[in-house]
Amino acid sequence: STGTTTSTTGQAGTGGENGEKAPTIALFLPESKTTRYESFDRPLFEAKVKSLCPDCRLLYSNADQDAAKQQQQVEAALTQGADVLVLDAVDAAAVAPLVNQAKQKKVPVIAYDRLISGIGYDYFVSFDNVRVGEMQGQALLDALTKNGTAAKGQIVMINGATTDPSSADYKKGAHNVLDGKVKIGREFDTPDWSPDKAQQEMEQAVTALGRDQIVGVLSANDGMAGGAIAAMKRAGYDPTPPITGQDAELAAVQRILTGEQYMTIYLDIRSEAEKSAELAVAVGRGDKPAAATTVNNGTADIPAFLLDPIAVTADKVKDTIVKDGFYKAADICKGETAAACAKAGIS
Amino acid sequence: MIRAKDISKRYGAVQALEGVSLDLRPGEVVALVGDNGAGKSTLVKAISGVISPDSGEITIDDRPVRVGNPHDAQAMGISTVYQDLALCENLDVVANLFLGSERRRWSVLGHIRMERAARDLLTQLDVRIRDIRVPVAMLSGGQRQSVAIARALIGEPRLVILDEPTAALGVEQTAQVLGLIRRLRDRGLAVLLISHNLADVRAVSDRVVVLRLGRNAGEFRTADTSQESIVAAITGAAA
Amino acid sequence: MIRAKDISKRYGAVQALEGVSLDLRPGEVVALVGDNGAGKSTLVKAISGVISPDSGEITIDDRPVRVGNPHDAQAMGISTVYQDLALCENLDVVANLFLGSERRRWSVLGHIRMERAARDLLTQLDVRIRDIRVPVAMLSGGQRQSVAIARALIGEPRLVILDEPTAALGVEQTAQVLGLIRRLRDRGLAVLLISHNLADVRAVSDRVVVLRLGRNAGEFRTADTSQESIVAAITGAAA
Amino acid sequence: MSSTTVRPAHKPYSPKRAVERMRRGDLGAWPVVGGLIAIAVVFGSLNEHFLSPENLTNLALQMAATGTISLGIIMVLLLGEIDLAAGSVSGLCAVIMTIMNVRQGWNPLLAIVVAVAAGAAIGLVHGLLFTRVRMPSFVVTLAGLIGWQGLLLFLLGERGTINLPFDGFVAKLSDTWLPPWLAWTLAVALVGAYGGSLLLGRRLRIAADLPVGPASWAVVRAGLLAVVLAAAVVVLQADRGVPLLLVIFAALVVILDLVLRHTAFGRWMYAVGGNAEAARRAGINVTRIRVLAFVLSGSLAAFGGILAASRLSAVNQSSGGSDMLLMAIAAAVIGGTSLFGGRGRTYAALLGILVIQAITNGMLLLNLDSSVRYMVTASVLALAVAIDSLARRGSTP
Amino acid sequence: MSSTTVRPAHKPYSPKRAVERMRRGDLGAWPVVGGLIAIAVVFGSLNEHFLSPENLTNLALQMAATGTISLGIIMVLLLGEIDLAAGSVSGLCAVIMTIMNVRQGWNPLLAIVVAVAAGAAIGLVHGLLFTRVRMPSFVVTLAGLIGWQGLLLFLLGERGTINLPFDGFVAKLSDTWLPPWLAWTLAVALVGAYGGSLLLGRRLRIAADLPVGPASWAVVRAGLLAVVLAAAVVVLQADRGVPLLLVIFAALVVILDLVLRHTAFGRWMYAVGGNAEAARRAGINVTRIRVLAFVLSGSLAAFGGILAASRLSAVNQSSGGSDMLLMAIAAAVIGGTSLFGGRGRTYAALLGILVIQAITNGMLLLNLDSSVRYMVTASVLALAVAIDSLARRGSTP
Ligand SMILES: Nc1ncnc2c1ncn2[C@@H]1O[C@H](COP(=O)(O)OP(=O)(O)OP(=O)(O)O)[C@@H](O)[C@H]1O
Ligand SMILES: Nc1ncnc2c1ncn2[C@@H]1O[C@H](COP(=O)(O)OP(=O)(O)OP(=O)(O)O)[C@@H](O)[C@H]1O
Ligand SMILES: [Mg+2]
Ligand SMILES: [Mg+2]
Repeated sequence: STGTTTSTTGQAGTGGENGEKAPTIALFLPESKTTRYESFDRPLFEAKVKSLCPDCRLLYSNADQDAAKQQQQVEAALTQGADVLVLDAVDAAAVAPLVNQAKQKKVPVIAYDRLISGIGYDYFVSFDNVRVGEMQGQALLDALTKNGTAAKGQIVMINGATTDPSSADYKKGAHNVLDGKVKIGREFDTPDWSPDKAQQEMEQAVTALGRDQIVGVLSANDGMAGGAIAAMKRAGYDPTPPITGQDAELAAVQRILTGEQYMTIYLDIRSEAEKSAELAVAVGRGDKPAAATTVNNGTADIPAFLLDPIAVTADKVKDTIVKDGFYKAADICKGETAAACAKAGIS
Repeated sequence: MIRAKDISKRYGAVQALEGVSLDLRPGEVVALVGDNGAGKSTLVKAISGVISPDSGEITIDDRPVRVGNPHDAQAMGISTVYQDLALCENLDVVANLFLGSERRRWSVLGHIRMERAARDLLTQLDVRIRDIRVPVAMLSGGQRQSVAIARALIGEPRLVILDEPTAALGVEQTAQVLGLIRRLRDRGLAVLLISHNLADVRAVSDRVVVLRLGRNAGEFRTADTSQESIVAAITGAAA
Repeated sequence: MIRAKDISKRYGAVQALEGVSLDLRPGEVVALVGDNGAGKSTLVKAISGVISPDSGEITIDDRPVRVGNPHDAQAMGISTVYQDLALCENLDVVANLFLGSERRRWSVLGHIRMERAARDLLTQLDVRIRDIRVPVAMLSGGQRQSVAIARALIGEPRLVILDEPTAALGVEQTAQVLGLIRRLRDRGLAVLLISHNLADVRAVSDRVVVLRLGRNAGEFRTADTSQESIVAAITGAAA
Repeated sequence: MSSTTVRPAHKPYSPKRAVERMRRGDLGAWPVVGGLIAIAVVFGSLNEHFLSPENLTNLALQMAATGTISLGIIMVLLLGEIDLAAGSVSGLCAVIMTIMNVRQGWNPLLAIVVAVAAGAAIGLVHGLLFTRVRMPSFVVTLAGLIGWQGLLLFLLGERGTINLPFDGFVAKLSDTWLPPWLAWTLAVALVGAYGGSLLLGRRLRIAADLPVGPASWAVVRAGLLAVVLAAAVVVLQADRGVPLLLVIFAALVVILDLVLRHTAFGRWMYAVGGNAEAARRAGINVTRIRVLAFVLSGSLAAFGGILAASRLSAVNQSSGGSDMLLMAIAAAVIGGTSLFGGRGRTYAALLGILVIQAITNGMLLLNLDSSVRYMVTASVLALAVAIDSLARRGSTP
Repeated sequence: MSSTTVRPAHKPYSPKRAVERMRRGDLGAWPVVGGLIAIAVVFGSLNEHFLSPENLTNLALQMAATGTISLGIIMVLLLGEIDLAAGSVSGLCAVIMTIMNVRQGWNPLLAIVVAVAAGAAIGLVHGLLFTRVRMPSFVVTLAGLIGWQGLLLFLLGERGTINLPFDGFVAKLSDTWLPPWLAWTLAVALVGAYGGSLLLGRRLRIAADLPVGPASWAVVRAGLLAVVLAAAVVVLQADRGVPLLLVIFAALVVILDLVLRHTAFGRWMYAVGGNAEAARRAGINVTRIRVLAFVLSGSLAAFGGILAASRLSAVNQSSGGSDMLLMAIAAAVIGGTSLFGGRGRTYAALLGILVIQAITNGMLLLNLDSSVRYMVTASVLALAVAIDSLARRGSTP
């Protein structure tokens, strides 16, 4: 990729040709099957934009994990005269031609959450996916060390769908930490991130490795963690060995409090969404805010705002998720979680 | 008495029936004859509710009735052997015979009662099928025809319609069917027989109705009429 | 001369054919008769490659030939009208007539040539179909039978097999088909006719072969034999 | 599927008939059973855990939900139609049940009944669109596949996953095990009922002067059933016991089979599937049969979805999604149900799902790369059915 | 689909025939066209951009890939069989093409040819398993669906996505626009050829003493075509021009339609689909026709996959996945192809994909929640087909 860095990203300012008119901001999210996009990213982003710029027009599309559909959605947005694209790519590389199309129309592009590769563009706002995997691995490793089981047994790794590019990053991060430190007895890629499939994978791992051999589970997200926990509970584990997750689903937070799940990765989606919203409004109005850092995507250095993921274990729920208002204490502490809430000091 | 009045039916460009009427009386065998494509089968389908005619009405004992579907016709005691047979080839002989009027108690099928009755009926009709538990798809042409005829006698019909029943039958079976038609008449049923075999028609029918190009083309008392005049009516040579 | 020798065929428990032999000579009409389920259609299917018999062989001019599928049979000039017709109901009359032997040039169909030829052939057979461009599904029973018969005359057959060809036909059409059979014989073709109508059989055949329960049960020169002795052979009363 | 082969919709009545059927190549379920044995041998020799009681118990649990959905699909396939919406409906109804139970705090049984009723109502809608509006069932249920999925997402709303409490009634469904005495009583009762009905039928046939096979044959068949059941109970007792889930699924299979073979409704299903026009002319209300088949399919899908939710102790946005639908259809087809209607039995669901889940289960034990897993799954699937097809092949005339 | 309705596989030859067909309720493509107009009116009034030249151009581009796959599926549906593997095959072949072109640096045209040949080979395998081993096509292609997906993942390996250069030949395929003179020349040539063939056919029929319709009818039909083509060119020229992709897809539709209607092969396809046994008895090599249909389906799937890759300028693990297969089958069915074989035309792919993509495209413009979008898509899909079904309904006897 030598020399291609010259294709600069400097057209950011041109997005605001029609500076007087309130800009139209288009947000593209990749899927609707996990909770975060529809219930957090989108409302948080929209709320922030509305508060910063009440007249801005917002376009929203969700690609249902289909790169071709996202392509159509971007085309539709350009047709409708979008002034800024905030793009969470289904496929990191496949959207490059769309970015190209936008550049030709002088519409600035902000890569949201996932890095877009193969072309230069204006901004990148995200968490670090490899870092997520590393934090999951580290948390699991810490728990094993605490239990004194790290050397005594094996762990099971339940990765996400091979068809999802970010799952390769999580996997890589986790391996960075775990390899050589603990024996990975079984490792599965789970089609569609399906909890049902994760459950069956876990059942088979238990059968293949033996019940007392398994000392921990690295699950790439909370949904699959739920499946793995169901499998282990049915197989008679009590308590369940430490198991990781991601997304901070409500159901997972409750499990963490009751001790069924060890941790989840809480991506502070609020700051990510709000940062992007600010950026989008600014860019839409023709400004060109300076970025803290840059990320090289193989083609160009992209000005970037990188946010840190947060590992949440039972003792941290109060200070992160509850404090941020990500969930209300009342929602978390329903029914049987109430007691656990009290123990964790949440009310 | 069952009467079809002024029945018309059009299929796309083909006017299959145009104002055809037909009377059927208990204890009488009526033969319906006519050239290929004259509309005989179409008339039969209209009477037995398989198709709904474009116009015309059907009356039973002078009360107009609605024959919207084959179920209605059956409820009125009209039982039909279709030219294109209409058997379920995946079912066995017994199942086909009792289809739609299964012997059952609390909706549980009486397999044994039905098999017994089926065997009796087939023996009575002199039908030889080596194994009545195989799917109908495996029977010979004549055997299927026999099954279809036997079907029409299940239940208590008041009118039996037979569309070319003997077309595929052997000598003996044909004789049996003709004998059967006479017995049905003697039991006071109305019988409508469609056949191209004028010898058979003359042998069993009391009255002959001729269709030609979808219209009534003559009606004769069989006993008083020569074969030649029937043929003339069929071919239109009479006109 | 086409000869079927010692043909046997078993369907599950039913021995449909057991060592049946049959000779067919050019310029001769052979009638194959027998009760329902006697195995006539099965024999026809074996000769025309639709089924492969369990044992037995077929020879043409004393050379054994393999008739593995209907295509082989056609290549040898055997052309068959099946009792169960075997038409493609979604295709129109012209397409059905020429199915498998389409007139074409560089594999492009000659629609117009075929339609012309079809109209001529149907007129010659006195078949009246009001519109030959509708799918066969819309024809009457007799019209379909006529189409199937006409099909067998496309191409240049040396043996024409007709399995109950006149079953659904009107008076005139039946006469036409019988006339046609005679004309085929006069042109030097071999003809095998299956029919339950002994009057027709006697009218056109030179020789009668009787099957009974899957075996040969007699062979007669038509001219020298009374109807009664044929019936006796069919029913087994002779034995 | 060559159009010359028509196989009967019904069952052997005597050993003579069984032998005849063998001769004409209609081997019934035997080739699939052969395929299963092959799968067992191969995976069993590659991994010593495959045939362990623990794993076989897991297999039994893994079958039930998709198997139940497959049963519903068989109802529709018997008519020569298709139900693509079964997966979505199962997910949607599981979500309805969970919301009623967990969020609204309804009694779990009531919630289940309501959810199954919702499935039936959805089936009714499909059936009416198919029969009244005469839309192809493929399109109706394709629209259902998309639309009910949308409703599911809508109902789940913001939160995504909803957990079912592990010790709640619903979750317990898949974590209940028959006590040994009950398992054995059930097995004995089943064998008794089966043998008894065979002998009674034989007695009645003799009384009606109908041909019968030798009495020994009835004994042999009952004995075979006894052996199979006893083996199953022994193996499952060696682990946690006979799972309630398996009993529920097996009961559904048996009951639906009895309904199909011994009631007028069942007979009419086969008739409509074999030749709808002939059935209509026989005075059968074809519309009603068709609508009922879709209602059954919807209800069974709903129930299957509930079983799946019970096993996962949760519902989420991917409930009823992924390849559940395809697996349910494949199970029916592998078990021998014709896609062209009029042929098949409910045991197809049992055998077919056993084949599919045994493959999945074995592949996971072997811990292969997911790309390799896909390829091997496909090959084993193809092979299992090829055995069946080749066995049948000798038969066609 | 009531078994009493059999619709002809062929086309009107005269206005008289067209009127007859209308009378017997066989409205051909008209109800679908009606549905399309309804969709255009509804979405057009809800969003002013829907009918803009830019959006219609996008629509044209969005149709081509899935439409091409749908064409292949029609080939198999005509035989009354199914191809569930088309999606996976399209993805796999696109990956093969990309690897050859990008990683191995082959000439792009050669890579395309190799990839399409691979698709044909896969189709051959499916066809042979179906005809020789006599496995149901559903199972063969289901195994294909899983297995070829596995091979795709295997070939892509760790890296996942491979980009195709934007200015490379393959990517340019979907970014090339006909110059106005060429677009107009093509349109005129098409209308000329069509009108000419109509008049020539009429002349020949008169010469052969066969019945013909009035000459004015031929003129009206050619005129209609001229209006449609001119409108399309004018609208597309208002944006970027007529896309090459659309021309390729349309050419495939027209050529395959001519093959189906005017060659012996095409005739035999319909015959095998209508009654395979009758076709066999007519001496047609049924096995060969079936294998060829699967080969065609595989090749068209491969080509469709290449078009999709060209539009995306990349291939990845989900190439050919998602709902592409279902949409391709749905397009064929919505366009009027029967799932039971023997009935349908290639224009079904064009009309059906237009309906589906217009819905998707319109929904995206409206900017709704994805749960609502699913539900609305389902409703619109159902409605579009319901119009068609209700229009046909009047006809059945
Ligand atoms: N496909 C099949 N499978 C099983 N049995 C069959 C099959 N076809 C025919 N049979 C059996 O073979 C026997 C002979 O049948 P075939 O059709 O040859 O009789 P046929 O002489 O033509 O009778 P018909 O005069 O009634 O047409 C019958 O008993 C029939 O049941
Ligand atoms: N479903 C249909 N669609 C279109 N036309 C039909 C249909 N059924 C019958 N016809 C036409 O109606 C006319 C009368 O057919 P019908 O079957 O009543 O004749 P038929 O008198 O029974 O003749 P046959 O003696 O040959 O059985 C024929 O010209 C036929 O082509
Ligand atoms: Mg008739
Ligand atoms: Mg016969």
